[in-house]
Amino acid sequence: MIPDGYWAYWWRYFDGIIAPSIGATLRMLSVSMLFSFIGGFILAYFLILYGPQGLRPDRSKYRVLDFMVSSIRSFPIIILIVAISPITRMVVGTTIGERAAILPLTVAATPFMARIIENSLRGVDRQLIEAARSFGASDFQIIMKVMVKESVPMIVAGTTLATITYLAATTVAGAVGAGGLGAVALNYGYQSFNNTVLYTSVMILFIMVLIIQRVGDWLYKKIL
Amino acid sequence: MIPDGYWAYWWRYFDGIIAPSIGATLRMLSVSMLFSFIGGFILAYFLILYGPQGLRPDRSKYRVLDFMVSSIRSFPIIILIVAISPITRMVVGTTIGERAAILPLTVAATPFMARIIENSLRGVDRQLIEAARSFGASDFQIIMKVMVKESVPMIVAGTTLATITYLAATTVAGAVGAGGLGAVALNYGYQSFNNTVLYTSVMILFIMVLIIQRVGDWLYKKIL
Amino acid sequence: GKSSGPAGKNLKLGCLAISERMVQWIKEGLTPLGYNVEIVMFDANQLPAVALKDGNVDGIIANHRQWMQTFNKENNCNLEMVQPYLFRSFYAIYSLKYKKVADIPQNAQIVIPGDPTNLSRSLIILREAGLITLKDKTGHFYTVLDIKDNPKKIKLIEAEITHTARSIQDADAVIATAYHISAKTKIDPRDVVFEDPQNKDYPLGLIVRSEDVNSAWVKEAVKIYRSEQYRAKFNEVYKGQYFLFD
Amino acid sequence: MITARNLTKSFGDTHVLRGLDVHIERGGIYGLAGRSGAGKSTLLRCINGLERYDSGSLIVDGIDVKTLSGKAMMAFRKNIGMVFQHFSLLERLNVYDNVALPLRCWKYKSAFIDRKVRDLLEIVGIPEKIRQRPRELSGGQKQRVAIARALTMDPHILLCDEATSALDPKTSKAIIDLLKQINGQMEITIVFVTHQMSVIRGLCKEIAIIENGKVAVSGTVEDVFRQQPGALKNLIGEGDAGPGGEGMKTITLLLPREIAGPLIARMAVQLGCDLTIQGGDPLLSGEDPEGLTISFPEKDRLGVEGYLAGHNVAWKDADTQNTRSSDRVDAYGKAYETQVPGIRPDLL
Amino acid sequence: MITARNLTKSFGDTHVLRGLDVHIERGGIYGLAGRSGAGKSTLLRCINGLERYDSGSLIVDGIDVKTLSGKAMMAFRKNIGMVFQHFSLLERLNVYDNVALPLRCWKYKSAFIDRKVRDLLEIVGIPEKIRQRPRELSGGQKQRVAIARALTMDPHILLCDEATSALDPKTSKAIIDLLKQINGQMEITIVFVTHQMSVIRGLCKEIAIIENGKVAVSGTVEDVFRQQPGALKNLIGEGDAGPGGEGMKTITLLLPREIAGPLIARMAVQLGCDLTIQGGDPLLSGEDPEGLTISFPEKDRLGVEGYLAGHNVAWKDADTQNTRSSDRVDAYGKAYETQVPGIRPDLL
Ligand SMILES: Nc1ncnc2c1ncn2[C@@H]1O[C@H](COP(=O)(O)OP(=O)(O)OP(=O)(O)O)[C@@H](O)[C@H]1O
Ligand SMILES: Nc1ncnc2c1ncn2[C@@H]1O[C@H](COP(=O)(O)OP(=O)(O)OP(=O)(O)O)[C@@H](O)[C@H]1O
Ligand SMILES: [Mg+2]
Ligand SMILES: [Mg+2]
Repeated sequence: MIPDGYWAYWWRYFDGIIAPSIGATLRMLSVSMLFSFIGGFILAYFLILYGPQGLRPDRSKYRVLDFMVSSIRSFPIIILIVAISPITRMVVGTTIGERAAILPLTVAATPFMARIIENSLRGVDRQLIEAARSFGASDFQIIMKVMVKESVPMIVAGTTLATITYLAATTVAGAVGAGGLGAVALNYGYQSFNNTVLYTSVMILFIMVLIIQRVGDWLYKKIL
Repeated sequence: MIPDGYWAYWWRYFDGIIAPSIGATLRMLSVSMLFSFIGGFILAYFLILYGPQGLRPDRSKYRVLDFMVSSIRSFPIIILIVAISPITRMVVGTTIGERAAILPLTVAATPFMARIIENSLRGVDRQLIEAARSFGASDFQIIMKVMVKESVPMIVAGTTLATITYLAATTVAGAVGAGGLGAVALNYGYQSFNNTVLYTSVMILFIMVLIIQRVGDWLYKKIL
Repeated sequence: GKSSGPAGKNLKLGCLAISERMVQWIKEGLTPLGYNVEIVMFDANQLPAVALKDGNVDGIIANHRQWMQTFNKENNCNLEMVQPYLFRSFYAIYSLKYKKVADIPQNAQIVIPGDPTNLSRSLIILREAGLITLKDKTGHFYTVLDIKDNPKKIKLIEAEITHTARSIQDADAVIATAYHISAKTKIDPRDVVFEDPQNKDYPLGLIVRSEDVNSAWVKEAVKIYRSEQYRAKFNEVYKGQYFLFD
Repeated sequence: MITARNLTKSFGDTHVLRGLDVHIERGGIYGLAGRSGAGKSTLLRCINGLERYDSGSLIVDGIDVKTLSGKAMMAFRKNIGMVFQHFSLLERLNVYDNVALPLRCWKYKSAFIDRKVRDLLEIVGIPEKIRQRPRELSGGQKQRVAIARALTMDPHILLCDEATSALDPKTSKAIIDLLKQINGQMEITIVFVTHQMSVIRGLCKEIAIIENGKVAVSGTVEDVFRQQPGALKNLIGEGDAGPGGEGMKTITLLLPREIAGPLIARMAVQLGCDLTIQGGDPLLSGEDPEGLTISFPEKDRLGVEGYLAGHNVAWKDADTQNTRSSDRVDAYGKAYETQVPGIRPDLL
Repeated sequence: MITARNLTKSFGDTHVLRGLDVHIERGGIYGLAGRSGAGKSTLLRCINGLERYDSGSLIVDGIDVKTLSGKAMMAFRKNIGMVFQHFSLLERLNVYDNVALPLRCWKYKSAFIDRKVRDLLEIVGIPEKIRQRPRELSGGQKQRVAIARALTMDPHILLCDEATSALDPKTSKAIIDLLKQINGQMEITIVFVTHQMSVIRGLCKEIAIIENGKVAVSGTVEDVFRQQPGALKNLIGEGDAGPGGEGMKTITLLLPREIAGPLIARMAVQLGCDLTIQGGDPLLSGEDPEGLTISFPEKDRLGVEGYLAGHNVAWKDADTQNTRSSDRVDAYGKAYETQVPGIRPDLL
């Protein structure tokens, strides 16, 4: 079935184009997820602190945060890339390439992570918060030692979800010359009428999704 | 500051291009979210039923479902559009325009919703499930009347998150000529270097995000 | 067309962001003749062509002829670009830092469009500029895999086509169209480092299914875009960015 | 009705049930007691199949619970109500909907549901909380909702896990009367786990005390409390100072049998208490044991002591080996002579 | 230590506290009782500021709770331990970490924490469960973890919301002894909400009964149980059959005062019980009431009745108005003549 030389042909693309893009994808994804987790966590902390049913409700502060989060989320990611390019240039020194893609990806993923973590924290039983209050825990301690502790499985599941979502989003990073599997699938595969590249990269994306999901599920189960 | 005739210029774009795309966005978003909610719900039902800590754990069935969900999620949405275009043609009769965009959007959002709902349902206290078992509730009833009931706030919050995520994703609908605000921002704004259109559409997207978030929060609070 | 065939004088014309105005003017010309024209805008990729092939639209102004021919081969279809062609774009190497190709240093970063035809075209530009040499083409397009020598060890960055112009500040040089350069930067589009010698080989125009080439509406459309009025409008809007065929 | 044979159940290394045997008759009210962590809740959860047991057999209503699954299990559970130790109410449903839930799952008519739910809430005494969410209820109110929910399906078997622990005495008594009543009217078998001895005595006919994963003692409540086996002492502690201090007291009257016998008989009638004559005290004398050893419920101790003091009778406490009521009594046989005049025949 | 004045608290339309006054002394063990839903938990939660009250004042340790916030509130709460009715343990922490949590929040050294936690778990009797998660514990074990957690900070005030309701009598007694001991050693003020009268009697010095959002009765435990006010009856029900049946019993001896007086005195000594002479029964006669009305703790009823029966004395029950011990007694004054011979002077 498979014509002679197909594997050589396949290998040529795999080795030259797909393989390097796997690394690029993994680097972009892991770095941007790491930073957006941290950023999202901090935002979620304050959303939970000042939120309407929060520990120290503060309408105006919550409004500001909510506004920030919502406004970033309203940018289609490709447009976000352009909108923050002056900042990207300041921070990273360039607006092209892998490193320049990480900042907008992080910025886009941060409010998403913030909502994911906020939603998880909101699910914590209020009686536990009261119990912590009863022995004089500070708001910081209540969030960190009670709410976060109790919702770790939820946060893990949410982070798994977010990671897979942003794996697909790294495709957009191709726009700023960052490469990545999604961009390869799009440019070298789909647009070049090259099904070999297209399906190989989608297959690799699929394997990545599976691995992320499995790792997430394993962590969830282990941690539960 | 603002040059003479700017508002006339602005109005020309707004009236001719942006305003119609608001309707398109809302239609695509609401229809695809509705269907993906239904689809996601059904998938989540079976994920929870057959999942490792589920009501009737079944490794092989769960594998199949997990596989389906993960595989769809591994497609960058633009590639998904192409991959399912034969199906789109069969179902919708065309592969371009608003109606043709809804199917791939729905397909892309369904596994996302499935995970969101699955994660929410997983958070339900096992003691409640036991209580339902104790009076002879069926698995279907346990999921519908206990787990879903108890996690409605979580599901509402998750759906809010998903809706905002897919509001941005309707941008991709531009690829199949479906219009929408994201596509306007991208094509008339970004690609045409027209900042007026770009920021006007982003502003409208932002207002939509705010409204979705507010409605979601209000529902959450009301329902809690 | 199948359902909304031109016989019924209902037309759907596809365009991209860059060609929207051109199609709009055609629409304005066809409407008084009793045609009911709907414009569908696509993102830049092969979907307009697919839509045309499938009969979902009746004509597009989106891709250049070279690409269309590849598309025809890949999809076993017969799209045809109506002659005379409408316009051509202007590709060149631009830079804020360097005036001549020879100035481009070792290890320079050059941003090029990442979509396959423009990537292929850019590689040829670079070859013509003497920066690289290429092997024989293996597929439809040249890819970075086809680079044979790269004496200056130039680093090619494949970006989205509009982003090449946007990133001119950050790169040593970019390959972009005059359209993008003049829209995004203050550079005079004629102020090039190296002009693409193939510019004339990439005509753009109205693409239709081959069976429609001689249909009445196409004839009307050609008449419209060849009219002085149309050309005047075109030159006013796209002056120095796109060039009409005479 | 419910028969467990050699039932075992472990959670990992924790061997909770280690060969438990118990037999619960249809229509009885059966008390289960045992130290905290003894496995009472686990046993209840095995009975309605919420927990799988490891080995042995557990036959409920003629069916081995282990063999059930799917629809059969659901139908089986339909007839078994359970009040959970932690109430397990749905946070997002109000009281009405919580109680109605089992009925809704079994697709009863809504008019029927409405009447049933309102009746039950009336009975458990919280009709005014009908629209409240569990979070707005006090602990006892939640417990009453849980009780109402367990009763909705008119179960044949009712499993109560400390179902009155959060209730004040009066409410608790009302619930117990209710359980007694439905037990009497409808032949419901009730298994009642509790730490409150007074509840066991007031409600149950039979009782089992679980110790080390086995039934250490079982039998009728009177027998168990009369015999006061070691397991009971382990449960309620030595002495009678403990909360709900209960148990049996054994004393020997320091009187010749011919006098002691009628005195005891008379005392039993006059005090209306459950005296058991155990015979002569083997410790007291050699060949011909004199005196009579009696035992009676701890709660009647003061009555008996009062009666004996009133008759100037000396006695000996079996637990403490102290003699009472006469300073001069040092050995049996010398004491009673001084006592006999104190016992006027007309008082016997 | 804790003084509430005219405290009110509503949840929407539910007026829970309606002008409650209570004063709790430093170093005392104060019992709070009341029907289910009376507002006991709400009062406790007001005391440590978990719930804001609507009006009135609540002074704890000289500070009005309402004025506290932020750091001051935290420092205030540090000294107040609370055992929640629902335990409120963190599901994802094991027993050790749950108990250690308050100490960790207050940044104690880990060696100190380790010793403290292990000691406390030893004391509450679940050292072997140290690595278990709450879901793997029985109800009583969870409650003990909650107790241990409340004690970690060596609080000055300990608020216990039904802290022994899930425990077997022996464990319960051990916990009560522990509380008594730390109360004695460290002058901790303990407020103990419970439905178990035996716990109140065994543990508390003073008690308040909450009814209709107010303190209906308060005072020392002996006084309250002796006087048996209406609030107590409301709580534990009429009669004595109820669980933990407690209270005071009042009867009138149908004897001339000159005989009744010495008989009562003698009886009190012999039974070792707390008899109170209330005087003549105003209902019995007109000008010169004869006979003596006495009251005594419910628990001594059988002893008294036995003693009286032993002496062939007739009496009248204040609650039921029945006369006892003599069929022929139809009116006071005619009955006692037949009784007097039964009361031998040497027995008085
Ligand atoms: N899921 C579990 N995993 C591990 N151990 C468990 C689990 N469930 C219960 N146990 C252990 O089994 C033993 C019995 O628990 P069970 O709940 O049956 O006790 P119980 O008799 O009801 O006690 P209590 O009176 O305190 O409620 C306890 O030691 C408990 O720690
Ligand atoms: N958050 C709330 N919203 C509305 N009502 C409430 C809320 N919390 C408590 N209540 C009501 O306040 C009353 C007092 O509740 P509380 O928990 O203080 O009772 P309690 O005396 O502790 O009763 P129990 O002995 O049953 O625990 C109850 O009627 C309860 O329904
Ligand atoms: Mg239990
Ligand atoms: Mg309470």
